[in-house]
Parts: sequence; structure tokens; C-alpha cells
Amino acid sequence: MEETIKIFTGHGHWSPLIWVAAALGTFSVALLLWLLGRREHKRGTDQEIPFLSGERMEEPRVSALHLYWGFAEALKPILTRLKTWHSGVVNDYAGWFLLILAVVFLLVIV
Amino acid sequence: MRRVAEVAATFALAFLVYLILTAFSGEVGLWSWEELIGGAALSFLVALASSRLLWERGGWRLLNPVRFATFLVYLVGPFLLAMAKANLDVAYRVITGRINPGIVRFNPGLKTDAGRTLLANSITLTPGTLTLEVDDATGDFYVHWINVSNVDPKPEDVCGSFPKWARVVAE
Amino acid sequence: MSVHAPILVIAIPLLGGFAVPILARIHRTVRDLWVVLIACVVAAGVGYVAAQVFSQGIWVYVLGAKTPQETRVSAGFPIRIMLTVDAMSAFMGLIAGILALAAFPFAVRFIPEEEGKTLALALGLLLLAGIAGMAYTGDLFNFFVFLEVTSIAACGLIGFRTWTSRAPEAAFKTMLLYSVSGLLFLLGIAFLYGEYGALNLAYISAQLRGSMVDRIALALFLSGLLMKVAAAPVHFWAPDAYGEAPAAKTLLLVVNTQVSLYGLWRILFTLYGGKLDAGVGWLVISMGLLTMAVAALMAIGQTDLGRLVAYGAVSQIGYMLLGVGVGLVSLTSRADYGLVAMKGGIFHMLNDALTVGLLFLCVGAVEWVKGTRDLRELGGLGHQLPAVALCFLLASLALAGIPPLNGFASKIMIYEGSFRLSPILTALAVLASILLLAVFARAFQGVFLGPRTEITGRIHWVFLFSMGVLAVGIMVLGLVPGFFVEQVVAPAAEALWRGRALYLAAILGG
Amino acid sequence: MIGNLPFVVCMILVALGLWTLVVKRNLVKLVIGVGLIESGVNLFLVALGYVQGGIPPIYTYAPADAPMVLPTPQALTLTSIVIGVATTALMLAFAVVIYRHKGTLDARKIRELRG
Amino acid sequence: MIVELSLAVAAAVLLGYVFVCSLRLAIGPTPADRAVALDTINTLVVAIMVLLGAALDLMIIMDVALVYALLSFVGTLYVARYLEEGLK
Amino acid sequence: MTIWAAMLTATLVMVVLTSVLAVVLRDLLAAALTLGAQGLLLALAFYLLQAPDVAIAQAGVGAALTTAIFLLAIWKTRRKEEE
Amino acid sequence: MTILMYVFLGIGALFNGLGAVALHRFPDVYTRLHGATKCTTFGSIFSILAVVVYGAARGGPLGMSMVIRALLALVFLLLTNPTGSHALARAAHRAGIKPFRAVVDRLEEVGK
Amino acid sequence: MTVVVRTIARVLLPLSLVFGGYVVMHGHLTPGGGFQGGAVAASGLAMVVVAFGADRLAKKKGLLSVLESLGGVAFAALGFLGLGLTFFANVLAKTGGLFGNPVPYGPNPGDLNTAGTLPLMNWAVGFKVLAGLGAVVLLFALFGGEHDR
Amino acid sequence: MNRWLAIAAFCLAGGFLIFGATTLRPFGEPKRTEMDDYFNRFSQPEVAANNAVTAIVFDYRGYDTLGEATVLFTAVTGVALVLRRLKK
Repeated sequence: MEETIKIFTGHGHWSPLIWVAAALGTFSVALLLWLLGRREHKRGTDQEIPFLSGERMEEPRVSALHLYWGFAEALKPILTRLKTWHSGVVNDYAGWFLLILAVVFLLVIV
Repeated sequence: MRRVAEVAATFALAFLVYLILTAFSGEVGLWSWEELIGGAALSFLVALASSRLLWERGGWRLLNPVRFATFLVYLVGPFLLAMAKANLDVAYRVITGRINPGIVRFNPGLKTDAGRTLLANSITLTPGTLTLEVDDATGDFYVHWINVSNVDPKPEDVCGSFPKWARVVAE
Repeated sequence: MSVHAPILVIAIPLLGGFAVPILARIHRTVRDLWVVLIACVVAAGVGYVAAQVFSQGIWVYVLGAKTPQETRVSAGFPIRIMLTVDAMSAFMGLIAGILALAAFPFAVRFIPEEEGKTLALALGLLLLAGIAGMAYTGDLFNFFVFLEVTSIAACGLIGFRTWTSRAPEAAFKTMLLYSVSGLLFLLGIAFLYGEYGALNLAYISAQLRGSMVDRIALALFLSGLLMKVAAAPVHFWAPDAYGEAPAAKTLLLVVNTQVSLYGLWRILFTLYGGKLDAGVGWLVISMGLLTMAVAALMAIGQTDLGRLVAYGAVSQIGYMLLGVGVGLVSLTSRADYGLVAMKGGIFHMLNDALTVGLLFLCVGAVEWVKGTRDLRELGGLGHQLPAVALCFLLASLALAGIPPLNGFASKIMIYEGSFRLSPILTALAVLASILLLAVFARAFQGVFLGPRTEITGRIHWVFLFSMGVLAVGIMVLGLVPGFFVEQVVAPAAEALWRGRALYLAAILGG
Repeated sequence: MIGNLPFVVCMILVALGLWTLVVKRNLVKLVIGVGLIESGVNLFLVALGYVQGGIPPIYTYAPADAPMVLPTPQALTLTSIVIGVATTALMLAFAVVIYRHKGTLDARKIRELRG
Repeated sequence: MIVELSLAVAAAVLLGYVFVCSLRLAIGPTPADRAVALDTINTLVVAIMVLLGAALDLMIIMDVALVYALLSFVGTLYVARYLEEGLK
Repeated sequence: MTIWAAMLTATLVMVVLTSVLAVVLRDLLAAALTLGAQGLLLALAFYLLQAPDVAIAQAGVGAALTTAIFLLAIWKTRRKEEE
Repeated sequence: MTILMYVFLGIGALFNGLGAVALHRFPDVYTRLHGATKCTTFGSIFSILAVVVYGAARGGPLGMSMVIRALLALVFLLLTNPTGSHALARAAHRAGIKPFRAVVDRLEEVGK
Repeated sequence: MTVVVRTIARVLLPLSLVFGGYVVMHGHLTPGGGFQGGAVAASGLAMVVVAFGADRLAKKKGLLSVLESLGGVAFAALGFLGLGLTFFANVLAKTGGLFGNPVPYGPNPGDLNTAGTLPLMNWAVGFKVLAGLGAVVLLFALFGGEHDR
Repeated sequence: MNRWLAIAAFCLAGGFLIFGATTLRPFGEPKRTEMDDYFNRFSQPEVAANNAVTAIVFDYRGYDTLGEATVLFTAVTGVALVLRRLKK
């Protein structure tokens, strides 16, 4: 039984059972918190309206596109560079392939 | 009935070609049994597939052996001669560069597809002329003539006795 | 009959694919049942082959010989094509079988009923056959032929949605790059043939001395296959292709990529094993790192759900490259941590197939009910599709490597192996994982959370069955990873890592 | 006698095809480029199989005791040619459909899928 | 022996003509000119193949010439069809 | 240098020449035509290399079918390469 | 027999060369077609006839098969060559290529 | 296309089909085989398409598709025929019956009745290639004709 | 993508390809021909076919040909799929 579950890695081993237990524990804590909050939640009142930073939001939810806005902003230089790489022009893709071909040739032969 | 005749005629043609291709393969005459059987089967398939197209516009006259013989005579006789002349003509024009081209129209009065085709191809291969267009309705030939001597020629001016031969062979 | 199992696994889907247009003329239900039946037969067949190979070692099957075991004629060298199924091939076949089981029932319901459905199903079967053929063959040219089968079938499937302008574009780009890579692969084969006059992988492998011609051939193989597996600077076709193919068939595209990866391992380890310098290993590692980083970063800005998941799928390729690359580096230095990393990389192929497959099925289901995949228009689907939402959550957590799921089980091995080589590798890999977690959390939030919205279609139970197959696979692999690692993954990894001598011996004898 | 000229010519063809892929913007031109690589590889395979003074590996009416060229590359090339025509047909079909949608064959304008 | 050699020489001469025609293929101002050059090359190559088949004393490889004679026509027809209808 | 080698060399040179033409010509119709010529010369090269099987396949595919498909595709799209 | 073959070969080479030169000497498509079609067909006929003579002189099944194939190639050429030229010429005219220095153009007048 | 081209195409279609069939049938004796013969015959089809217009063959599309499938199934089935020994084993060669004649070693004029399953495979592939390449040309020629933008 | 980088990469790759062609054995003198000698010698006794190429294509490497037929079928299916008529 022990062997069927554990993975023996280079150093030690890893058993999913512990992690399942941990996940269950976390989940139960979260459930508890949620249930605690639920007692004071009343439908149809202002509580259902999202309320962020003192502003009432027009859109009733945070759009997926607006998550990690700051993160994306911070990575902007890299992301723009990457976007220009993914130019959509098939010639560029072929050029990259040629580059890889040259690099592999250099690496393998020289 | 017509369908059967079509298939049979196509079969004969295809089989003939096949026999020519595989001659000298065995001891039944020039062929071996396998070749004959396989060739017959193949020719039958081909006949089924292509007979309708082949005989769509008639052309049964061409099956007449006399016409066939005439065609061969025509091929090695006047046609080859005209071709030789044509080539010398082209040689002359290549060397001197003397041309006087134009596109003329004439009506040889041929009715059938086969006759028109024969004449058109003969014209293309013979002195100074190149068929550009054959009018389906009227039978007019439009010919690119490298040395226009007459703007509205008679058929004889352009292609000599070919229309006669074409009529004998194909009409 | 069981002695012919390897070839039947390939030939039956081929026959099935040929027959699909005929059967479609009888009735479309017959066609659908036939397709599902073939997929089940293939799944059973690869299972049987895998069981046999794992218990009894390499299975050689010589095509066209008097007996299946007649590897060499009296002259002492192999002349016929032979299937050589070692543990790694069987493992690859197993992946294909599982995903076929999930993909074909889904596809039968998912693809709208029109003229193209018959053709798409036929192409799917042929793609499956090509994948099996690539996995099982032991002949270089045969590998190329089936590579082209998969290329062309995959591109036909990518171009399925001809009414959009995006799908033909993606298909054209993919086909162009695929055919170039295939042709360079063929050029490599030609070089080796010109030098050694043989095409059998094992026979050539025994002859290789690392001369200049060998190196040139290696470079051609490597660049061709790196393109086909979507490694980083040449991965551009992959998001287009994954994103634009019909969702059910994207699963097969994923397996197609992985079987190309298998081909890369086969070339590097079995054909050239032990005669490489470490540079190639470092190339593979660096391209793996680049792949995961670039794809994870690119996934941040995506607004199309399919394309986002596609970038996620591409980034997973990086982990496999990293894991096996570490193994490749350690092969020359004879360090045994390489085996751990390789086990991780190879295990990750299975995990990736399951998780990415499940993700794409979820994308397909979302598209089925909403008619769009744009993240800006989606939202609130969790209320109507709780099962799909759960599957998506499960798969994205597994993809990002959250502990009790299977993705972590393989990633931990990759991390440990690469940590011994250089901690920087591990740090980068973990960073990419975290980035992916963020990306998929966002995708989940955008698609499934939020207020309830209108939906236009209903989920069919077949969809849930297909997703269920993969979800159960994910959970089982997550909960009892040790069993699979010991019984399935470890033999496959060892077959590549040190199994070259056995592979050669199975064909060339003693 | 003529050295490795045929091999070099094949490689030139392959390189020409690659060059086409990089610089030419027209989709049909790109397909032509792939076709050039294809023909280079085919020629390479057949050239590999040539034996000095050989005859085709067919015994029907063959002159006695002449060396035969190697048959395997020819078989491989046959397969390769079929694959080439299949690839060409499929790519041209995609190009035609792309033109139907976009009204252009310029690769720089066909970049809806980017980023 | 000398007979075969003369056949081969004739084929080589025709190959030289093919080169001359391919110049027209290169410079031809209109596509029609190029098509004419291609047609000419087709005919020449058929002749070359027949001559070489005789020169090498291999009857079987003359099948290639037959195939070529038959098929070059199809290509020419496509070009012609394209020229006359594609430009409208 | 035997006559055979001379012919092979000439054919190969012409193959390269027509290939270059097929790449550089802006008129796609002309490019397809030169590609047809290239296929034809390639068939001749195969013929010279004693591979009649391959030569027949190349003749059938290169002379008729590839040209036909290319021309049909150009017909359905447009003839000139845009600049 | 051998002499005949040499003569045929010479004629074939001569006229084929004429055809090739004609491609460059003539000013427009139609005249080039004249030269090319006639000369190369004629030249090829003689080249092939040389092979026929060679095969007949050689004799045996091999030689006779050679003769048959050469003759078939000849037939195919005779069938296809003029037709191809005709199709090309017509297409060129329809594509709007004017004949060089034409004294008369009836086809244009009809408005085809 | 004019009457000249049509008439010649009418004559050349059976010729090319016969010739393609010849190449297929003699695949094991002379250069050629299933693919080459199929390509020759498919060129005949392409010639019909160009000379008479694609609409004429539009109805044959289904037939071609079925023929191709049948060719593929037949080829794979011939492979399965060898399963008594191995897949693709040439079980008919040198058994005496159909296609079972043995061949003496060395140059010989050739005999149609040899080579086991090879001729059958040639036929299967020939039909398949004929149908497949013909269908490709036909599909290209038909595209855009019947559906509007 | 930088144009000069592409040119450099092309020169490098093309140079290596041509270099590879020159390092290969001389043209016309294959080094190892065991397999092909076997085919040439035994295609008649084993397969009873005069044409060794066909013997290889359909017997020794018949499985490849199955793959090739699959490629063709796949391509035709793909073309039919891409050029199909869409229901409005």
C-alpha cells in the first residue's frame, strides 16, 4: 500500500495522502468562514452589490480581463516584446525555424 | 443498343492500344494468355468508363477501315511532304526574319468534329499557318498566317488540298 | 491473433478511417457507432500491448516476414520494416488510447451534422492511426511516413471550421511549418541512409560513430522535431492550431505533439544515445525553460479561452523538455538524478495529456452552450454547468501543479531532478507554474463565476462521460501516483535512459 | 567524375526553398518554396542510390551482368513524392479558402492570429 | 557501340536546345511566351527520353517518355485554359 | 567527363535555374509554369539517374497534376504577387 | 541502316535546333508558336524515327518493343502537339495579346 | 475549349486510361506501379475537367470518394490477408495459383502471372490514386462555382 | 524578426547543408549496400517480381506504402473538408 501511493523522488518521497488531508483541512476552514459570513448575508439588500474602495461599481462583477492589471503592467516591456515575436506572419515563423536550424547546426557540429 | 455499340467500339480501340503496347510478350501470336485476359478486362473497364464521352458527338465513320487506310496514306504522303515544306519555310523565316503575319478567316465547309479536328491539326503543322479558333456553329476557321498574301483567302490558298483529304477521311 | 496486436492497433483505425465515408452512406448512426467502436478497440489494443510489454519486455513484430519474430534474414541485418514496442512506445500508445476513448465519443456529439462531419471523423481515426504508428515503429522512414500522416490529418482537422477566417489561416501556417519540419527530418534520414545504407533504427544506432554525417543528420532531426513539438522559438503554430481546431479534436493534436516528443526522445536516446555531448541536452533544457516562460507569459494577455488554454498546453511541453533534457545531460555524466527527472518528464506527458485534454473538452462544452469563447462575453456559467466548472477547476489546478493532483506528482520529480543539476532551472520552472496558476484562476473566474447568464445549448451526457474519463484519470493519478510511477513510468524512463542496449539486442540479437 | 555535384545541387534546392519561405510574402509562393525543398530532398534520395554505370533495378529485358542502382531510395522517393503532392494540394486548398475570406494572399495581411 | 554513342550525343544536343528554350522561359515577356517555351521543352524532353532509352539499350525506361508525351498535354491545356479565362 | 555526366550536370544546372526562376518571378502564373518546367527537368534527372519508376511518378505528378492544381488555385485566387 | 539512322538523327537535331532558335528570333507569341510547334514536332519525329530504325536493326523482342514504344510516343506527340499549340494560340488571343504587325485580324473583328 | 481540343481529349481519355492501366498492371515487370498508373489515369480525368468543364464531372464526386475508400480498404485488406504469417506477408507468391508463378533469377522478359499479392495491391493503390488525385483536381475546379461568398 | 539575423541564419544553415553534402561519400559510390544488394538479389526468388522497386514498395516495405496511401487519403479528405460546401 505504501508503495502504491508514494513517489520516491531523488531526495525523499512525496505522498498525496498528506496533501489530501491538508486540502480537506483548508477546505473545511474555508467552508467554516463562508458559513460564518452566510449567517449575516441577506438576499435582496445592498449586500449583493459589489462595493470596492468606496465606489459603487457599474458592472456587477470584476471582469476577467481586469485581474492582474498591475501585474501585466509591470511585465509590459517583456510582454510587448513577446507580442511582437508572435507577429502572425508566417515568414517570421519560418525565419525563427531557420534560426533554430542554424543554432542547432552550430551546436552539434562545431 | 447504341450504348452497347459504344462500349464495344471503345473496347476494341482500347484493346488494340493495349495489344500494341504489350506486343512480343508471349507465344499466343505475339502475346501471352495473361496479357490477353488482363488486357481484355482492363479494356472493358476503360470502355465502361469512357465510351459515353468518346462517342458523344458521333464519329462512327472513322471505324471504317477504308477511311483508316486513307488516313495513313494521307499521313505519310501529302502531310509529311507539307510538313517538310513547312519546316523549310520556317527555317527560311528564322534566318531572314521576313514575316508578314495576320489572322485570316476561311470556311472549308467541314461539318463533323473529327474532320474539323483533323484539318485544324494539319493546318497547325503545315506551312506558315496556325489554327487559332474554330467556330462551332459556322465551321469558320480563324488562322494565323505568317505570310499573308490575300486578306480574304480561299481554303486552297491557306492549306492546299487538306480540306479535301479531311473530307475523304472523316466525313 | 494476439501475436499481431501491435500491428492491429495501427491497422484497424486505418481500415476504420478508410471505411468511414462508405459507412456514412449507409447511415450516420452506423458511422458514429463505428467510430466509437474503433476508438474502443484501439484503447483495448494499446492496453493489451502495454500489459504485455511491461511484463515481458520489448515486443518486436516484423512486417511481411514469415514469422513475426524474424528480425534478421540470413545475411544478418534487418531488411524489413519492424515494429519495436518497448516500454516507452507502449506508454505513448497508452496515452493515445486513453485520449481516443475520451475524444471520439465527444467528437461524435460535438461536431455539427453536415458534410464535413464524416470527413472530420475519418481524419480523426487516421490521426489516431498515425499516432499509434509513430509510437510503435522501429524504422526511421516509417516514422517519417506516419509523421506526415499525423501532420496532414491534424492540419485537415485544424482547418475544419472553414466558415471562419481564422481556422484556415491557422491550418495553413501549421501545415507549412509541419511540412518543412517533416522534410528536414526526411533529409536527415537520407543522410543516414547514404552513410549506412540502412533504415532500421536499431541497426543504424549500432553503426553510429559520431562522424560528421551523423552530426548533420542529428541537427536535421533535432530541428525538425523541435518544430513539431512546439518548443519555444518555433512554437508559434501551436496556439493557433490548438485554439482553432474543434475542441474534441484538439485532444488528438495534443497527443500528436507528444508523440513527436516521443520521437525526439527516441532519436536522442535510442538512436544517438551515449554518443552525444552535453550541448544537446542543454539545448533541450534551455528550449524547455524558454517554452514554459514564453507560453505562460503569453497566456496572461489572452482574451480567447481556447487560445489561453492552448498557451497553457504549450507551456507544459516545456516541463517535459526540461525533465528529459536533464536526463539527457546526466546521461553523459552518468549521474542518477537524471533518471528521476526523466521519470518526471515522462510521467508529465501522461498528466499533461489528461489535464490539457480535459481543459479542451471544457472549452468545447463552454463553446457548445454559449457559442463563443471570448472571455469578455463569457461569465456565470458555474450556475448552469457545475460539472464542467468542477472539471475545469480540477484540470487547471492539476495543470498548475497544485499538490494533491497529478500535475504536482510529475512536476515534483522534474523539480528534484533539475535541482540537482542547477537550482536556477527549478526556480524558473516553479515561477512558470505559479504564473500558470494565476492565468487559470483568472480564466476560471472569467468563465464560471459571476452572475447567471443565458445559455443557448444543453450539455449532452456524452460530453460528461468524456470529461469524466479524463477527470477520473487525473484524480486517480493524483491519489496513487506511486503505483503508476513504479509500474508504468519507471520502465518507460529506463527504456530510454539505459535501455538502448536492450533495444538493439532485441533486433540485432545478442 | 563530377564529384558531389548532385548532392550539392540538392542542398542548393533545399536552401532555396528555405529562403523562399523566409522572404516571399505570397502564400502560393510559400507553397512553391515547400515544393522546392521537396524536390531537393527527392533528388537527394535518388542521387544517393545511384551506382556508377548502373542500370535500373528491373530484370525485364535487362542487359546481363550490369550493376544495378540501389532500389531502396527509389522506393522511398516514390513515397516522398506522394506525400509532397498531398501536402501541396492541402496547402493550396487552405490558401484558396483564406483568399475567399480575406481577399488577399499577402502573408503580412493574414495575421488575425497573433499575440 | 558507336551507334549508341551517337544516339546519346543527339540527346545531349537536344538537351542543349532545352537550355536555349529555358532562356525564353526566363525572359518571356508574357506568360504565353513562357507557355510556348514550356511546350517546346516538353516535346524536346520526350525526344531526349526516347533517344536515351535507345542509347542505354533499355527498352523499359522508354515508358517514361510515353507517359510524358501523354501528360505534358494536360499541363499545356491547363495553362491555355487559365490564360483564356483567368484574365477576364 | 563522359557524355552521361555532362547531361546530368546540365540537367541539374537547369533544375536549379528553373527553381530560381520559380522563386523570383512575381507573376504567379509564370512561377507555376517554371515550376512545371522544373518538375519536368527533375523527371529527366531521375531518368538519367536510372530511376524510371520515380521518373514516371514525377512526370505524372509534376507535369500534369501539380501544374493543374497550382493553376486552379491561382485561378481561384489572384495572379499577381502583391508588393 | 546505320546511315539512315544518322541521317534521321541529323535532321532531327537540325530542326529541333531551328525550333529552339525560332523561339528567340520571332517577335511575338504566334510566330514563336509557328516555329516551335512545327520544327520541334518535325525534329522529334525524325529523332524518334532514328530510334525506330535503331530498334528495327537491333531486332528481337527488345528491339521491336523499342520500335513500338517509339512509334507510340510519336503518335502521342502528333496528337497532342498541334492541339496544345492551338489551345495556347487561342488562349493568347483571348487573353488580349495582339499579333505583331498584323496586316489583318479577322478574329478581332468578329469580337471573340 | 474548342472542338479541336475536345475531340482530341475524347480520344486521349481512353488512351490515358489504358496506358495508366498498363502501367498499373505491369508494375512488377516494368517501371511503374499503382501510384504511377493512377497518376496517369488521374491526369486523364484532369484533362476531361479542363476540356469539358468541371460541372460535367460534378456528379461523379461521390463515386470518386467511394472508389477511393474502396481502394484504401482493399489495400489494407490485402495487408490483412497475410495475417496467417504476418501483416503484409506475400502469401500468394510462388504458390502456383493466381499470381503464383515463380520467376527464374536474372534478366528475363517477364510474366504477368507472378509476384503474389503485388498486382492486386497495385490495382488497389491504382484505383485509390486515380480516385484521390482526380477528386482533388475536381474539388479545386468546382470550388467557388456553386457557392457564393 | 530582424532581417539581418534571418540572412545570417540562412547563410549559416545553407552553408552547413552544402558542407554536409560535400562530406558525404562520393556520388555514385555507395559505401554500404548490404540491404540494397539483398533486395536486388532476392526480389526475384522471394517475391517473384522483376521490378525490385515495386518489390520493395509493396512487399519489403509494404507497410510504408500503406502509410503513403493513408497520406493520400488523408490529403484528399482534408481537401474535401476544406473545400466543402457549407450549409447556409
